[in-house]
Amino acid sequence: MSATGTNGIAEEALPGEGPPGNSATVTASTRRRPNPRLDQFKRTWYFFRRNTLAMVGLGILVFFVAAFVYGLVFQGPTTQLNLYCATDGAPSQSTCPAGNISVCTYPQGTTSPGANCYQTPVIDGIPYNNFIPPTMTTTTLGPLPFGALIQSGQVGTPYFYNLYAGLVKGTDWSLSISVAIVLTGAISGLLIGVIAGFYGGVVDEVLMRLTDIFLSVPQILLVIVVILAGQEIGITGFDNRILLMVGAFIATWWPTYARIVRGQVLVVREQKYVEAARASGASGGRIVRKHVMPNSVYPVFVQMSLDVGTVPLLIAAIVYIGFPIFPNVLWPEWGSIAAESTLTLPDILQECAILGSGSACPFPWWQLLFPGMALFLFAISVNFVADGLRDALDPRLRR
Amino acid sequence: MAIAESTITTEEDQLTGVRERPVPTTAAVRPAATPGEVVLDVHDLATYFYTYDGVVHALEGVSFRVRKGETVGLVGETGCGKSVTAFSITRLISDPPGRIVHGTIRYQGANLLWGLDREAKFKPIKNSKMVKVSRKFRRIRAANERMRAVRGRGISMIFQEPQQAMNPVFTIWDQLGEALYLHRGIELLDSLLAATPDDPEVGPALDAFVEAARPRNAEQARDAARRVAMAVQVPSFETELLQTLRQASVETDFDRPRLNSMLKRFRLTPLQRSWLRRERRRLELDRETCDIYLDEMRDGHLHRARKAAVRSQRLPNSLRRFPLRLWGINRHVQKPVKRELYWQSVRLLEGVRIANPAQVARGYPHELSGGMLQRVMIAMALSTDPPLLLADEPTTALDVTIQAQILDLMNDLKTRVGTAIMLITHDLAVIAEVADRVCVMYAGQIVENAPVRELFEAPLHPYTQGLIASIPRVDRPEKALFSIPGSVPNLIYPPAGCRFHPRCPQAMPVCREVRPPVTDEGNGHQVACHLYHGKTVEQ
Amino acid sequence: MRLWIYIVRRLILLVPIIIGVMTITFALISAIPTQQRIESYYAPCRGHCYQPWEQYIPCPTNASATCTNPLWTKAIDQLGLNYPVPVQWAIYMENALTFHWGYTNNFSTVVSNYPVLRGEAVTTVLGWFLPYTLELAALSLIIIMVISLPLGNLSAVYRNRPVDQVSRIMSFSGYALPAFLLGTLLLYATIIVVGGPSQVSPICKGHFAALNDFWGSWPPVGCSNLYGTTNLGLDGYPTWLGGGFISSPTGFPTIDAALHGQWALAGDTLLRLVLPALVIAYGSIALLLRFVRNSMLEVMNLDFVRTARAKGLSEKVVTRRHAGRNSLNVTITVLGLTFAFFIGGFPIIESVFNLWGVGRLLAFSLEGSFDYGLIFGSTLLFTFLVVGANIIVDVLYAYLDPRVRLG
Amino acid sequence: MEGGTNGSQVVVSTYNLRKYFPVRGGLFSSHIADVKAVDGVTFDIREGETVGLVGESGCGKTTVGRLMLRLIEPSSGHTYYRPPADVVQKLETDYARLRDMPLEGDNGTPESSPEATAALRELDELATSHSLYRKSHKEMLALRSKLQIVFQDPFSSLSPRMLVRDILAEPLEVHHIGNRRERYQRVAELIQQVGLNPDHVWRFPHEFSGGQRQRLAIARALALRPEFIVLDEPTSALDVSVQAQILNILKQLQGEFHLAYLFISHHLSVVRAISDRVVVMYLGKVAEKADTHDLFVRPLHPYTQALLSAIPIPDPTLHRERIVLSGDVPSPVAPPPGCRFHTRCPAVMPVCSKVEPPLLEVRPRHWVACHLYPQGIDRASEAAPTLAAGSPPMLAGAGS
Repeated sequence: MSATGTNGIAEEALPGEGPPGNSATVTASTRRRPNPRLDQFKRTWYFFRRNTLAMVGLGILVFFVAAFVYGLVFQGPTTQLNLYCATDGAPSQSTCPAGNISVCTYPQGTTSPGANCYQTPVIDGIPYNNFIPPTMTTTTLGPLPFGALIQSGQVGTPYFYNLYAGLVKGTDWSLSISVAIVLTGAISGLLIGVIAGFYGGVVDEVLMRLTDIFLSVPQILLVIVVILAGQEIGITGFDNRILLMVGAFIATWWPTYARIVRGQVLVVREQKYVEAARASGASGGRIVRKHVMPNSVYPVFVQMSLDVGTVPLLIAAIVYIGFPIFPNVLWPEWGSIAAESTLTLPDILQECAILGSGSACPFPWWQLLFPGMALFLFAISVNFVADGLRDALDPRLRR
Repeated sequence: MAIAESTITTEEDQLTGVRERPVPTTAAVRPAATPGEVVLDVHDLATYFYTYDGVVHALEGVSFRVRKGETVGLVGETGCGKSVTAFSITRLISDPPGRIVHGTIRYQGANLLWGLDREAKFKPIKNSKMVKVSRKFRRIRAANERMRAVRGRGISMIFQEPQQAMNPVFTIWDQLGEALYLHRGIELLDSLLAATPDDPEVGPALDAFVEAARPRNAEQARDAARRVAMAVQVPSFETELLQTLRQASVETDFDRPRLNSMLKRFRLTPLQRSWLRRERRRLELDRETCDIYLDEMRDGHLHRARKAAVRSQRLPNSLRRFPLRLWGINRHVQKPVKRELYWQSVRLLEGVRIANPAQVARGYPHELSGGMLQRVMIAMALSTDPPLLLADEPTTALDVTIQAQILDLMNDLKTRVGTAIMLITHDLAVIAEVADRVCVMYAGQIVENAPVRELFEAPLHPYTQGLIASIPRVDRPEKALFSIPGSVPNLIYPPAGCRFHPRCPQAMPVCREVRPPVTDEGNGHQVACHLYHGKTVEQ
Repeated sequence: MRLWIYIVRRLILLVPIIIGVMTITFALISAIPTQQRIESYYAPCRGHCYQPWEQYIPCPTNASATCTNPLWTKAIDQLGLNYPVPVQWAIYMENALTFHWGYTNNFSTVVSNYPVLRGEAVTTVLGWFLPYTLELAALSLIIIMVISLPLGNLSAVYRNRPVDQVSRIMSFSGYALPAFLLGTLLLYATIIVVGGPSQVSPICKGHFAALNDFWGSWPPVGCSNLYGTTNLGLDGYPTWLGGGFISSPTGFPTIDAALHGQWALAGDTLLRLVLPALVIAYGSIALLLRFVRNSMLEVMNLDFVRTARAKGLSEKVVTRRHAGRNSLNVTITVLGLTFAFFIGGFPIIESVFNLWGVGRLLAFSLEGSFDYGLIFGSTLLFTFLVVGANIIVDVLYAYLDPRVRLG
Repeated sequence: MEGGTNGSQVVVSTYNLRKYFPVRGGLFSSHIADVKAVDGVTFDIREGETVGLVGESGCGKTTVGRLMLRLIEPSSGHTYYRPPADVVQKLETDYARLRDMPLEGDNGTPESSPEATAALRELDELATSHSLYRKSHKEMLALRSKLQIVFQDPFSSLSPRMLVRDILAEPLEVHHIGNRRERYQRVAELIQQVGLNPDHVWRFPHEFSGGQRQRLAIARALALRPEFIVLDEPTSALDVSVQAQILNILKQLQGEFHLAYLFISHHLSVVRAISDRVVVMYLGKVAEKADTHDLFVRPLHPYTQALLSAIPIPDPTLHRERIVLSGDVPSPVAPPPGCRFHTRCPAVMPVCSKVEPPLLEVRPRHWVACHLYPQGIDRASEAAPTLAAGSPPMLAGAGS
């Protein structure tokens, strides 16, 4: 009895050099396969591995995860940004009082560093420093890449911090926020989609209208308005605001998943194996658990991995519009940093134009490049991975 | 009545609802396979699919011939390469992953696989079964373009599932008319340009038609309509008149003014006339191009100068057509063509015995049943009187009663049009009913090739024997069904030697190593099996 | 005939969606403190009313129960704030559906920057700003269709060949590149081409003031329109929407300019729209490209395409007429589904390029002290736009696919 | 009722089964019509017997199979699993009584005469105590182990993400039979019964060919040791050589476990090879019902005759005249009035379009629903006196 496919063309089999799993040589073998699911995984991994872009994406993603862990472990979740004293010489922290977050400024036009450190009030664990007089220009750029001053900040508020540290910290915030949003959204969407698709009828009708409603409101607007309303009914304080934002995002996020899952469930529900399970007396819950869910969950994985990259971009967009999601414009979240940098750039250019009067005004490219790179690389790597995942999971797309 | 008597009679001689009787004159029923002109000669055809899992050897050394007016059946199990053969002949294999690797396909002297070697390079990947294929897409595109000269006008195809084979967003007449215009466009435009709606004979003929139509005398109306059409010099006008008559619910709304308004479509405006002339030029150039392609495939070299000459005329013509294609004008100028196409499509549908063709033609594919759509497909395939028709499982998706209708129709059309048919099916019984000659395929190879009676009376190859034995018969009770053990091999790793040997009850050691040559066993019976030692047929 | 039944059915299905969307907005608005709501939803006089608002809102928010100011109680009464929630909902629905969306807030940043907006009905204000957004949307939709359809088809036809790689890069980068970043980059590129920052007028100060002299407001009169106060036309229209003309017949800047025979101006306006439209289209193109490509690949594998080839049609006709028409259906559907995403990009792009559309207005209303009337008004407007787009998509889809129309 | 083979016991019997699927449409997707998929089907299946159910696509044969397992609920009618002999007796007399009563309306509901009401009440009582469709969820669960199904498409009938082992063990798990180890032992046993290697339990379904998958589906159906299996076109997706393998396995298993089969197929030749009795359906109604040999040798209904003659025979020397039916099967939404076959029937008579022919036993153990056979016509002859005086009941005037 040979284990071959239905027709020679669609058959997938190859020992050794080919994908692991169903191989033509297994035909007469008596070899026991203790873990076929591992074989399935290996098979998926085999196809994933062949996809160069997906592997590149995975590499970048691994880097981000490493940064995430680094930010978590070495700086600790509550550690504030490393705010260095900025002088036009080498950066040093020695001039700042230890333990305090402080910003140094020096009078405009002076050649020697004044080394005046102003204490910064810390509210809610966030340094506020808007009272410091606007006297700084952005001229200092240390050596790259690490341990140096990559500065970000508004001219109007001479607020400097180490961009590198900010981005590392931002990995923590961005990743955890987007994973939280996507995970919760996907789970609730999955549940709702399964319920709607499997039970059909009025339940389906009501749930689908609900998803339509939420899909009709532009995502960004809904998030803004929800946060706004939440603020007004007294959800203030930093943690609550973040929670509110996550909640608002989830409210806009589940419909996509519900739709995908419902579509899948509608297909799976009609499959004969579901009917066979019903014929042998399986209950609705069992069918959902054992047959419907496993067979409709893969597109959700793909969509999830796509969306994880999108959340920081959306947050960035909201910050960019000028809506204060985070208590401070310089909150170390990638989107925030990126948006802020693009917002401040015109002013810097303006300042240069006024003050420099034709003299060299260094274009602060790092402000744009690094946060932008972080956002872009993360989103695109996640996209690569999602694409590779889709190809590896869906045999129809392989050729 | 005669048929009725022989079909259903009293209980005594009523057996299985089928009346068995020795065939008195086979030749009368079915033209004998007299060696006629070879329409299609396939020689040593091999088609592989280059998948991520390895190279699927879908076809390996397939050779056969189709003669004029002959029906050749290609039969075999799922995945044996029947359809791949058909698609290889018209070069419709999806590429990638599929590729014809070698072989020749001669269609009326033209080698359809000309230039195949230069289309791709194959490089085996070390330590694996994989092969790296570097395709020269420009050459493949050129080859596909050349195939236009053959597809449709030379070799037509019918597909397995008519519901899927028709474009869901276009009407039936749209799709029928498309094929018609492509291959018969020049004639159509000519007849439109030469139409004589104001001929003195038209008036009296119309009067005669109205006379015949009022009492709804079908015979007379048909004659009268034919006379009108002859007077107008557009054959499709007959269909238009008769179909309109059919649909006219009230007798009174079918009068001279209405008929005159129907004639309006032949009174062309100058713009329409110039459009028709320019379209005609375009189609002429297109036909010329196809002729050049055929010549290229026949002669085995490019006709660069001729093609350049055609190309140089194409641009000016399309520039001249351009203003007429602008939005607003295009509808006006194309109107006569569209209406003519519609009525010619209706005419074609009439030819495949569709009950209300005028209405069906306006419908969309999803509104028709499978049987109806298969008729439409047949009408489409035969609209250009092609010398060869490839029917890829034309009745598999249909019910038996509908299958009987379709097979009837195909037989009928074959005798009427004289088209050679290559019928691909997995159903030996269908083959027995309609084919003159049968090729039995197994795992990408033709194992037996014989006239149909020869094959069923004395099958030689063990596979054919098993296949015939395993068919449950409706006409006699079954003792026990025979089955061939095992299943079709994986064509990535086809068995060495004879591909059937792992399942063959009579397998010998030699079968495992040597691919059996095709031998001639007399009576036009060829077989590829080590059991037989006839004269080896040159492959 | 059946097309109409289909359309009417779709319209009926939209009713619960519209009600649902407005219920969401109502729930969110209910969270707004009474004082702000009154400021947003109650105006003693219409038009350009410069009366000080303090006149009728002397009562503090938390003391509303004992407030005896007749204006205050009148306002509460008109908003139905002392009724139970369902009645409030009904009043809100009635107001929303009859386009009584409230008035601009006197104290919001946007109004203090643009006194012309003071005390104006939200619908009127949105009406001033909407045409510009619509022009931008139309242009970017055209760009989306013009780029994604042919490119998607090409990348399916020439799979894994250079065209496909380009489209893949485009689509991946479109996913990953936030619009504001791309917009900013393009702006700088323009500055480098048009002129460096040293040429920027120093008077312009504020949001993107530095770039104002090219991408700034319309007509190009420096930056004074930005945080300035003198941008009122004679007939009450802001100058950037019709200034310089006696009348603004349609409200669409390009069309108005053309109607007045100012072809150069119309061209100039259109030119300014091209770059923002490109940026806004980019994200949607990224989404659509993959869908078009995949649906095209799927369609190209269908049997009817093979039939078309077997007929002897040339590859061009097969891909354009047979496959293209079928993949167009998918494209239209996806476009409808992602229209909310598309619309959501407007506030950002209009902010980046300093364009005066509804999105920019929304962004301004979110600055400093919020203008709730404008925020909720534009949210409602955007939602209605999405719903309207979905209707159009449904009709188009039914028109393009007879299976939907007749089935 | 039909006489049993060797007087063995009835396993499953259906009475007057109907299933109407609603068609929704119009502006408010209101209920505008019914697809009369199954419209009054009555037959029974005995121990160790195979009943073939044939008909063209869309005639409702699959729906009958699903109804008999209560995978869908019927619109009316009942199915009895192992009805006691006295119940069968009562059922038959009641249905016979109802049949003889004058009909009201076109769906065959008897007039409300006291006699009819009494019969109906008794039928209802019988149904309440015995019908499959009146069983509670719990009772049904127990019954499910006795009634199983094998589907047509071996590619969608096995969950692609489950191991063969888990697929086969699932019915056991649902019924809480044995512990994990015992279940897997049973799986190993099952897989050998259908001629597969015990190693195969470690694979996913996609690693098997069509024939092998169908074997797996059969093994799954066998897991609970059923008494009755619905075989819903089990071989129509397979090649002929493999088809024979499956048919032989089915026959062998039937002998081994004394199974009763309902073999649904559109393929008359396969049905002839495997069935003991055959039911021919057309548009939701039974056209003819007879022992296999009888039906194939002496088909009575014109539809059966046409169906038989349309089947190509793999013998080129055999020449025969076909009855080629014109046109398509009418839509089950609006089936033709009277005899449903009259639109395509070569022997159509005026009465056919008016009166629906009852299914009558015109020969011993041979039921036909056709006006051509007047020995079955009692009430119909009164309705159409022309028929009684008219042409003989041959297919006079039958054109091709």
